[in-house]
Amino acid sequence: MVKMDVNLGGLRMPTPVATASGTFGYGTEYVGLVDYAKLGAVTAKGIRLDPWPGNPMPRHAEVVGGLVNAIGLQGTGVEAFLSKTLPAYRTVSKVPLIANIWGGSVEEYAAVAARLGDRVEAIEMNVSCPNVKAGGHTFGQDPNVLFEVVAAVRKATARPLLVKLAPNVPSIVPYVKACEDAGADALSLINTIPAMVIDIERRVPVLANRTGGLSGRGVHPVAVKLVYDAHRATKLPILAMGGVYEAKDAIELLLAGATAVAVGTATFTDPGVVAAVHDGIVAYCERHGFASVSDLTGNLQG
Amino acid sequence: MVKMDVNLGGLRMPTPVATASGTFGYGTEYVGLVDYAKLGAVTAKGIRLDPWPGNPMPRHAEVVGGLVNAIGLQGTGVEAFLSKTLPAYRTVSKVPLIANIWGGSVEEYAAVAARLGDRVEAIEMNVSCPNVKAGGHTFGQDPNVLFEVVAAVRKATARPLLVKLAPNVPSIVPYVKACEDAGADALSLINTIPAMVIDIERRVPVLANRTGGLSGRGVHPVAVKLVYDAHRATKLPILAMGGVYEAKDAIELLLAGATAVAVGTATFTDPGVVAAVHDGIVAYCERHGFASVSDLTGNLQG
Amino acid sequence: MRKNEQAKVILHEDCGPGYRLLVLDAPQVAADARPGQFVHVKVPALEASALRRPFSIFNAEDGRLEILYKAVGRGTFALNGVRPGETVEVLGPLGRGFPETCRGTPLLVGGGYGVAPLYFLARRLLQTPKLPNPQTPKLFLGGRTKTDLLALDRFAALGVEVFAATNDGSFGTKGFAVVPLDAELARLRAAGADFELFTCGPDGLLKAVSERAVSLGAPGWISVDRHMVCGVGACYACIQRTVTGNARCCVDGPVFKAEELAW
Amino acid sequence: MRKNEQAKVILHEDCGPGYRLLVLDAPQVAADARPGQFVHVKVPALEASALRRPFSIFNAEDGRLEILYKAVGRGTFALNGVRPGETVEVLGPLGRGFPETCRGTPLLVGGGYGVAPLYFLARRLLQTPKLPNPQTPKLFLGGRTKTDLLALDRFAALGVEVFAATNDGSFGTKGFAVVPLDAELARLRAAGADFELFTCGPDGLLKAVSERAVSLGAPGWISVDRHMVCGVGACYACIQRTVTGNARCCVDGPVFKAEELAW
Ligand SMILES: Cc1cc2nc3c(=O)[nH]c(=O)nc-3n(C[C@H](O)[C@H](O)[C@H](O)COP(=O)(O)OP(=O)(O)OC[C@H]3O[C@@H](n4cnc5c(N)ncnc54)[C@H](O)[C@@H]3O)c2cc1C
Ligand SMILES: Cc1cc2nc3c(=O)[nH]c(=O)nc-3n(C[C@H](O)[C@H](O)[C@H](O)COP(=O)(O)OP(=O)(O)OC[C@H]3O[C@@H](n4cnc5c(N)ncnc54)[C@H](O)[C@@H]3O)c2cc1C
Ligand SMILES: Cc1cc2nc3c(=O)[nH]c(=O)nc-3n(C[C@H](O)[C@H](O)[C@H](O)COP(=O)(O)O)c2cc1C
Ligand SMILES: Cc1cc2nc3c(=O)[nH]c(=O)nc-3n(C[C@H](O)[C@H](O)[C@H](O)COP(=O)(O)O)c2cc1C
Ligand code: FES
Ligand code: FES
Repeated sequence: MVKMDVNLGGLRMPTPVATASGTFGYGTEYVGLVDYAKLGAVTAKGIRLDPWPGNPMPRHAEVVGGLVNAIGLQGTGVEAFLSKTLPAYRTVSKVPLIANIWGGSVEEYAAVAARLGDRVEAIEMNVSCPNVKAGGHTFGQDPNVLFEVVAAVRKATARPLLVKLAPNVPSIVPYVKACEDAGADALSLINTIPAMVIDIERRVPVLANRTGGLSGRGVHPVAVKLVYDAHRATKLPILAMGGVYEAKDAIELLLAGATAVAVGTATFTDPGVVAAVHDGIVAYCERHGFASVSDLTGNLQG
Repeated sequence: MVKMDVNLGGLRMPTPVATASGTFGYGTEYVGLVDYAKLGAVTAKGIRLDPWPGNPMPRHAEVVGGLVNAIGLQGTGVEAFLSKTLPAYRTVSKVPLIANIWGGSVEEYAAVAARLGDRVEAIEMNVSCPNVKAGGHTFGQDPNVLFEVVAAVRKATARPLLVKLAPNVPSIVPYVKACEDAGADALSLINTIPAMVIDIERRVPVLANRTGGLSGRGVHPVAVKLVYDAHRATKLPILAMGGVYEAKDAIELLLAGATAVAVGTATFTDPGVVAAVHDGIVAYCERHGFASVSDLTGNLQG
Repeated sequence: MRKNEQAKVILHEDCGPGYRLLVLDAPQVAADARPGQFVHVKVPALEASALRRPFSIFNAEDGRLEILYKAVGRGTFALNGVRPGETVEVLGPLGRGFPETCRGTPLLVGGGYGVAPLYFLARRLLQTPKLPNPQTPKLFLGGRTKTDLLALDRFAALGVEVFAATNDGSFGTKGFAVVPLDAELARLRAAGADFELFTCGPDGLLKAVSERAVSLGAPGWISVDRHMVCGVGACYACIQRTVTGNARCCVDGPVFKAEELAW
Repeated sequence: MRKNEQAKVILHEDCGPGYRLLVLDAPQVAADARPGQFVHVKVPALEASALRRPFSIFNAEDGRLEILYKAVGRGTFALNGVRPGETVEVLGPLGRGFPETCRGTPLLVGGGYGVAPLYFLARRLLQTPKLPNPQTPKLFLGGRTKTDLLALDRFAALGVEVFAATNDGSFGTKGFAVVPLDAELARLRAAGADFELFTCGPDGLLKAVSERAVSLGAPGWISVDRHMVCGVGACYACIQRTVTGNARCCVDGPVFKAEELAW
């Protein structure tokens, strides 16, 4: 019997396998298709204070080895989330829920977190969205801005606080430090990589938003590198995601330094990935004589 | 007849298709396998002042949709390059040669460029290598450092000067501006994306260097996005590379804003890619009624 | 209940240039299938991480699931290579389909492969025992040319009257499917008869039919075709604008009421 | 001249558990092939962007190219599925092979699939008309167990004497190939006879043979197996350390002189 539960900065996960925000709706959509008994946490789709319509269509383009999306954070506002979406989730699942939040200003982030109170098991901040007040740069782009927004949310919530970082940085270390200094409990790595697909026959970007974010199989080696770098720079636990399609991918991320992993894009093609990843981790631990999955975290030789 | 020659910041390329540095040796290795008549430029493997042994083995790992490499810039020094490698290249090819240079200090960059004089048709600076004097950060990581090193090389050479930028930045714009201000003639985009592969059975990184750079099919949408962003920020012409495997990929990069494209990793699997890309661009221009390939540059609708 | 079923290919045959009929042994999915719903298919020949492709249920009968499709891109061309005996993973039935009852004459309007869900609908409408004023459905089918008019024999076998239209006039009326439709609408209105509109096809056709439903005050059931990712409502890729905001085609549709749609 | 040839599969058969023989119709590559050289194979079943895989030329004769390989990973398992009649793209012949002349007795030392280039070498050594002191080669072949000893019949047909060794003692001497080799070396030295060493196999074997060549002052030709990317000297992925620095296995090797190698 491998001990599969992990502690992700105060969030008790029964297994180290979560779903990634934006790829699992609000947690009810895959009921009957995904084995919830194998899940350690569900991360809900991003919400802000008010409902948000998202981008025009088309919102996605398939590329070899992945997906480029510009959904544009369509989502229910926090009130509808608390009154409808969340209760609906609780009726179908006992799995801890991580709310993924975003906003156009530091104040909005804090307000959403405060409003959620203790109704969710943890809060994940998506800082890869434009800071409306600061001229459109994303919050996650500048370590100082990142510190500010994380510190504000930290004050607004007592729940375990995860910060989800963007992969397109020269070094992840200053961002990790900013999160640490601002009182985050854990890191989520990685968000999608900025990308673009052009329809050469019509000579237009395929996505209505022109650019989007790359996820899926192809980003996996990039995720492993960033988790490795982040883990060496901090004691904060890491929820790792990016191209997890099979147990091997998840185990790489754990060995690189993650405490838990999330499955995202892979579920679209195969809802069975969550269970296969879970079972594959158990089998790996048994085969290699690890009593607990947390023994894998950062456990590289030499 | 489509006019295929382009002017890349003073470098006259007979076709818009080049080879990417590090994937085509010093230009002689693929003779007989690649159709040189379809090439607009050959970019040689990186050189510095002295010979450099590169990293220990293993130096590569195959991943789905790409390759992670940590060759570590093994290369002949500039003297051997001038006395042996370059003359050997001239005996087999009339295609313009771009020397790819790097160094451990600003002074070394300038010295290599000065030593090359007018023996090569252009110089491409690889700024994704550690700045020994400035504590190991890469030159390309900080726009100020980038400005400094580009300005120094600019003073040292009268040849067309390309700066090759790293993709892992929150925004390419400050780096583009630094190159512009420092007097670069063109940009090369993109270098590999930092990545890592772990052998989960042995629990070690596959690469002796632990981490490496991701190239190949999977990075293509990331390259398109960065070329698009860079082109909107500058009038400098762009040599674009990153996952070009077929004409469609090259045309995407041209439409995103590139003046020319380079084929890298694809040649390893199929040396015929260069010719197929060239011919495919010609066919596309004919089909869409473009008299010149330069009409494609940045030519998106709306 | 929707299922992710490993379905064996029973038959895979051409039905006109570019079109193919795929018959699967998929008892679980077929059992609950309703007209207008779709299945999300993992194309075996694509790389394992490629997205699924959605297809209307053309027919579901005796544990068999039929799909009628057109090869238009990477996924459908790859699907062409699947052989009888091989296994295809199908997730379904998904989405909200057509109602299976109708007040008055069911007028089915299809374009190209949009005919697919209409055949299954016609069958069900004819089977429903307690239809008020039961009427045999009529089909108004459009296509570019004769060979784009699919499954005519299958409709004939049901006794459904078909009004065909082709852009090039190679079969039926020359023009769009709305040409014969408008004639029928005029006739029904003159007679004061009830009818409902059910449609699937390209956006232009859907708009034309929606306009008619709304302006004539008749129920209009519009099946919208949007590129999908998850197929289950989780990703928000497949948006259709409606009067109440952005809806997801895969779970809020693919069938919408005409008056709900905002184009 | 090396070529990138579309080669039709003539035969693809098992030769012991895990090992297979692939025979290709590749007249251009076969024409110039020399023993110890290799071909870089595009495995058709892998995705189009997958890297090639290098294999020694086991034999080249009458326009046919033979490869003897072991399935160890993604590429070789995928190669297993290639059927006669299908086409495989082979780039070659590549690299520097063995010399085709030998002073004294050629002693061939192989481990596992490392035997592959030695068969072609043995054939050529026997064919070379003006060998000084021509001698029939002797083969010292090691493997984990009996079924890892490949192509014994082919060597027998050439009249090559084989000294086998297996780790488990299931065939020949129990132990490594160097056990029978050392006995032969002692015999030859006692007789004052000339010999040269030619070897291919795992690094441990190569080191052992190199050491013997260097210490005995006899020519040692060592074929090194390094993971490759380009196969033509362009990428610097396939490094072997030598006394003069980092060499590329694919163009500076795969065969190196024993005294050049730095392990
Ligand atoms: C509910 C539903 C039911 C369907 N039923 C049927 C059916 O019964 N029969 C049938 O033949 N087809 C049906 N389709 C359409 C079918 O799903 C598509 O034809 C198929 O997915 C195309 O896949 P492909 O890989 O061959 O083409 P792709 O390569 O994916 O592209 C096909 C075309 O769509 C364009 N395209 C690709 N991605 C996007 C995007 N994100 N946004 C906009 N355009 C894009 C491409 O440029 C190309 O022109 C249905 C679709 C839906 C949503
Ligand atoms: C010159 C030469 C001649 C050869 N001749 C033969 C021959 O005649 N017959 C034959 O059977 N084989 C031969 N090989 C070996 C053959 O090329 C490999 O077995 C094959 O490439 C394995 O491919 P794969 O996809 O099956 O395995 P892979 O999945 O690539 O891996 C095979 C093994 O190598 C490891 N590996 C993968 N990548 C690397 C890397 N970058 N660095 C270090 N280890 C790595 C893996 O972990 C695994 O253990 C030769 C190799 C060379 C260089
Ligand atoms: C369609 C889609 C929507 C996403 N929406 C969000 C989101 O709302 N908030 C967020 O933090 N990340 C979002 N992501 C990013 C994922 O959570 C995840 O970080 C990323 O896709 C990498 O993991 P993967 O390769 O397994 O998908 C989204 C990804 C996809 C593909
Ligand atoms: C094996 C290998 C070696 C490389 N060496 C260099 C180098 O020496 N200098 C450099 O600027 N870029 C180097 N690159 C980066 C490529 O020139 C190119 O920017 C990158 O691979 C993206 O293009 P691709 O996807 O077509 O390969 C190397 C890439 C590979 C795969
Ligand atoms: S396809 Fe994912 S929500 Fe509809
Ligand atoms: S494999 Fe590229 S240099 Fe040898």
